[in-house]
Amino acid sequence: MKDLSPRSSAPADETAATTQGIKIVGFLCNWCSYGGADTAGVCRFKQPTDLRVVRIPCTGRMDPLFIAKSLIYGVDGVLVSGCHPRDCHYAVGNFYARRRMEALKAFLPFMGIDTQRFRYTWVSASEGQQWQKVVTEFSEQIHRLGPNPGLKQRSGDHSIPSIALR
Amino acid sequence: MKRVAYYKGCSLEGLAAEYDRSTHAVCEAFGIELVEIADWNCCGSTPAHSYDPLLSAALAGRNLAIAADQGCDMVMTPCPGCLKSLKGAQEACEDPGLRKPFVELVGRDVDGLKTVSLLQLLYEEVGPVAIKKAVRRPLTGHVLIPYYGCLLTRPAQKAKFDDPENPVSMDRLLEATGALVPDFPYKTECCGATYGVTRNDFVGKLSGRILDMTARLGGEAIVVACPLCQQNLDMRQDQINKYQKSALHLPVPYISQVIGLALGMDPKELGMDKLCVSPDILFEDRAEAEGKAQGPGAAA
Amino acid sequence: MRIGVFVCNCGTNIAGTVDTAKVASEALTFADVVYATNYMYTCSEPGQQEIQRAIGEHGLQGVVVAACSPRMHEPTFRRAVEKAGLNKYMFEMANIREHVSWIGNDKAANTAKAADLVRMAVAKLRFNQPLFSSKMPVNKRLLVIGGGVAGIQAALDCADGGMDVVMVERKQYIGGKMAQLDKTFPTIDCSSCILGPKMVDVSQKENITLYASSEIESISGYIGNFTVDIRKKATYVNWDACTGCGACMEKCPAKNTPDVFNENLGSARAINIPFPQAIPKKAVIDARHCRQLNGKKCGVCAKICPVKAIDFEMKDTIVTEKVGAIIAATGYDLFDHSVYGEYGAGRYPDVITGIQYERILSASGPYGGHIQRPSDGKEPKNIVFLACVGSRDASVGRPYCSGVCCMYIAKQAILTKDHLPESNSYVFYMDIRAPGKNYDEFVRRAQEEYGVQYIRGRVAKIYPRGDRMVVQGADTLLGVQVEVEADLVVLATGIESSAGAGELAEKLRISYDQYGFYMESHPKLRPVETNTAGVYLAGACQGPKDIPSSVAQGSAAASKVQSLFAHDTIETNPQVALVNERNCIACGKCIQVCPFGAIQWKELRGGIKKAEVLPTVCQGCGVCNATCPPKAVQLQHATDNQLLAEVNELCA
Amino acid sequence: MERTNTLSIRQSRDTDFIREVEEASGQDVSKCYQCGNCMGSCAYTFAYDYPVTQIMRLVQLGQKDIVLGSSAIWLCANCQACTTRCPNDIDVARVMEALRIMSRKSDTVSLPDIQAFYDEFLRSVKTFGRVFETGLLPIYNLRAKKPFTDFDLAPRLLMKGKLTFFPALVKKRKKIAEIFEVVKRDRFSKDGKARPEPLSSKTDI
Repeated sequence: MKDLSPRSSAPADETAATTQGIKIVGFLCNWCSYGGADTAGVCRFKQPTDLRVVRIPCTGRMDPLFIAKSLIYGVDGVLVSGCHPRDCHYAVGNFYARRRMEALKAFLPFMGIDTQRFRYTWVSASEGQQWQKVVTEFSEQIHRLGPNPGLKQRSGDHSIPSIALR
Repeated sequence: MKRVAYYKGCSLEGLAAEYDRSTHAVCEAFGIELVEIADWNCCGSTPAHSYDPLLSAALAGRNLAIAADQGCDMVMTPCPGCLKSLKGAQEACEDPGLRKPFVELVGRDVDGLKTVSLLQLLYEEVGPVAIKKAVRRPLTGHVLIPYYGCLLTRPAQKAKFDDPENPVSMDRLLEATGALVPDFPYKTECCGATYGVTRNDFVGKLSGRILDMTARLGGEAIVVACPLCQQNLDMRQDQINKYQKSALHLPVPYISQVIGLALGMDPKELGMDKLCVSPDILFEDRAEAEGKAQGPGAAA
Repeated sequence: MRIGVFVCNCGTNIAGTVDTAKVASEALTFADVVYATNYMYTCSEPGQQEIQRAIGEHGLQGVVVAACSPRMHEPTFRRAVEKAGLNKYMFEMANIREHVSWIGNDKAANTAKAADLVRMAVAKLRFNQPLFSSKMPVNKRLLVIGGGVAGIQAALDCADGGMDVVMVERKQYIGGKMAQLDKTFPTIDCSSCILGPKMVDVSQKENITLYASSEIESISGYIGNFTVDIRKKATYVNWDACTGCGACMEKCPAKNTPDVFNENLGSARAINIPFPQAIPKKAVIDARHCRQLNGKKCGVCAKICPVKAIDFEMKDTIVTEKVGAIIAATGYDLFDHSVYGEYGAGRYPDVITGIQYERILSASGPYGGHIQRPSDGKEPKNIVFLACVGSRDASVGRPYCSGVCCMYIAKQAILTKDHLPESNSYVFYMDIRAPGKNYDEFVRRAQEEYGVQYIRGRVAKIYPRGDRMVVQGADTLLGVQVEVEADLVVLATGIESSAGAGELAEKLRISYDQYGFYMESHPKLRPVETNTAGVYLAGACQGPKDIPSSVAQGSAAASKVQSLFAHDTIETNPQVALVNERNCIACGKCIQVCPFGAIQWKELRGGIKKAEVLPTVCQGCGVCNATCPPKAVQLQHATDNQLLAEVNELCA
Repeated sequence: MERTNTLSIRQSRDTDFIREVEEASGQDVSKCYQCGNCMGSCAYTFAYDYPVTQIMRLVQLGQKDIVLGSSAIWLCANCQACTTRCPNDIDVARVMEALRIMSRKSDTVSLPDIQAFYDEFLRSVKTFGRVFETGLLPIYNLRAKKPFTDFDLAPRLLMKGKLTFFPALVKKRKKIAEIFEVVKRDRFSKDGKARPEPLSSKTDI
């Protein structure tokens, strides 16, 4: 099995880290928020370029570990977005997601992670303008916080076991 | 006893003295203590907010600051124009750009106070049920027209009281006195405001149609809650008659006067004699007359 | 794995703000990428051939296309790689148009972002596995929810094609709003003359099962195999026996029952058949107004009924139907104008709605087709119509155009002149929206031939003066205030989503917009499909629509169903959860959380229990995957490794 | 401002003006779709040179000179009918108020008599702390050179004892005067920056 922990060869040059290199990962459900982001694009609603989207079938698919891992390994912000409550393509997936992400939020400080680096929200496929607003606000928030040092630079430990991977 | 700061406003000191008197009388009757704001000043009215938002806010705000310092959490003013200025001061206090200079000028923030009109106070703190119970001289058989004026319930987001298009609070209070209250379509139409001085013909036109509609609906009197409306409709009624070649004779009492009358107070105590158009017609006791008229009929 | 990357220019759509050549050359540095290029229009036929050529030439085992949204062209490219011999799941898309080129103008930043997205796609692809569909039988029965003209059209089209159709209608009659209309624009056809035969067809087709006075209780299953519970509401009349003779209506003493069909103009009886042509022509007792059902002594209808159909003890019943596809055709409601205080908030009897006026105009309406005022029965001389009441008005939460009011006002004004040649009609409008075939001509006719006065301006206020209504507004073209003393005012109330649309959407698992209108799968290219396979839309439930459009969409939805039902089986989606039995600790959590009951226990030899996913039931949401403590359940094509591989590219 | 048949929209368009109006009023004027509801609601449309709907349109087009020179903005009584009924939730009365203040600043007040009345009113407030109605009217009417206006009201008001002959004085008049001075001195605009131009003496109190 391939090791997917962060590349140990990556330069850990703190001074090189500028807000230019900010990277935000967005986990978007296929049915609502991914569509909402598409709608925003079709309508040419301008947004900051820091966000990288991972398409997931449903926010119910979100394992809180995805968020924790992303932040521990130095992604600067994580945005999760799904269908509005009661409008889930799978009926209840976003209810599970909401509970899990609330729980995760409470634990992030214990992992040494600023909770402001994580946000979850509900945006439907028709809400292009809302998506633009969410992305813009969250990107600005992460820029204010600056680059995320992650766990690697605090402990120097690069060999955190990748729990979900086998 | 409910303690409420009382912002009288300039009109109630001059041309609308009877509004002041009757307000005191009615509030006292219902156990509301009016605490006059010490050394109050003019709110600045339309001239101030046509000059500068901060001037308007600071002039009105000073009064709110004093009221707050006097330990009141509610400020009542009978004048809707003053109320608009007071609410404007509170808005300025919440405005990020104006808050700092505002607080510097008046010495404190004032956004925590509740600001209400006399009508709102009577409707919400006393209410039609209590008024009905307290009525000693019911106005049964009298047809009264409720006229709210333009500012009392508008704009809705700021006034936060009653309906902006079809307010009913005064209707309910008047009904509680026993009077007949027709559906008046000009409840919130403008009376001509301050144009009595600068554009007299505007008042002739705008107040004229309000009086006409009142007469058309069989109203004996048009009841108001604003000193400016009252001046235009009452003091200038002769001018209006001249302007539109009519011969209207419609008394224009304040809501506080009408309620006071129904409570059995002395008309003089309520300043009824100060009204330009004589309100004598309201003193007729029709409850008895109606009772008599019905009596023999019922017996026969 | 040998991976090829194709970066699409999309003309200038992408290449305008992304350096696609640079993205391609950077892609060559990613692990396993052996071929990368940029291409003008990758989705075009030569573009697809280019991919197929490269697969053969370079022995590619996986393909990444960086182009538009996968919601747009993923199926296109999957077919293309499949044709070249690859499994179609050995393909990934990076969305560098909607998510990159169209939302930012900084070419350097866009290019870097596009390269990142390609790298993420490549990283995911390296964990992709070939997946294979299985086949499932299709139940060739259709459920149509809503019996308005759109639903009727869809049901008849499918029934004509030989399919079994189940129609569920909430009201006691079918025909929807169209049944209440007098005439229809732009040809002034009599509404019941053109709709009536279709309604009769529905009742007479042997392969249509109609449940009127019924609602959807619950829906389970998936495309090809839905199970639907239908609540048949208590009508207190045994419809198998009722002949629709109407004797009960004549004798019912509850005379103050609101006449809902006539929009509360006049009154009906507590037991009622709303109109003579009603389908089904069966009586229903309104439980709120029936004397007997409210504890009073009555039972007149039961005594008079010649076939003894009255049953005061009747209760709601649930029936279950199995279908393979569903068409939602639930229609619309009309805006409640009581929020307009300036128009009287509903307290003036002579200020009525457009649909009330339809009933007044109708020969079977409350006034027998004679135009008169509700207040005093007088014939009006001056009639004012107001457009956009509850349309294009953000202050009442209805910023959209209802699309039909301009036309129905013109029609009503024309009909008014026909009924009352001496009358004058005035229309207050903001813009005239008449884009249909022969629509604008129709509005012109109203003005030119029928002398209808059009005044451009929104009405400010309506109030009584004597026994007339004063309509006060502006003529913005003149820049003056105007008023009209009217005998009757008609408010063209706008279209809003049907009451309960949201609840039904949840049962159907389809989306709706902020106004409650159902979301189509694509606003242009998939206008009758929803994002839930097997559920289609027809009529105004999807957005304001007139009759021709509703009928067209009804037929369109029917054709979608017929192409689905043309197959005996459908391919299942292989992107489903799969249990790795070695890792399963049999905690049962996945079974608890699955919204579809798609996971069950499986007993191995020796009585060892393991979870097992039923691939035909699983919808692929992945809730189980996120729940499973040892991560034994993995959602195929979105496994933990695949998703983390994507994230991992950003952590570097 | 003279009405001309051709308005050179591009040349006379002042985009700074649009922005200033939006900032001062807090309203987005581009939301106006010219339905005419404000014009239909306005009790003063009969007297305006440009009905309020057209004032909104002129603001959208950046026609500063026409707007600030119009009589409409000074005849608006702030009765809130337009604001209450605007389908796009624009506070139209607030836009009119912002325009009044701007016309004062740019010295283009079209109806000096109305401004004079307001100024007289404010002078009374500045001097006494309150408005002295009996004093204000005659002084204004004198200045407006129409000394006999409302003369007919006097005897009756006298009889009713409604005319007071001495102003009621606020004790801390200095504080009131200070408010006027401070507002005049450092006028804070919404962003807290000092205003660019001081008011000319002609348009000030």
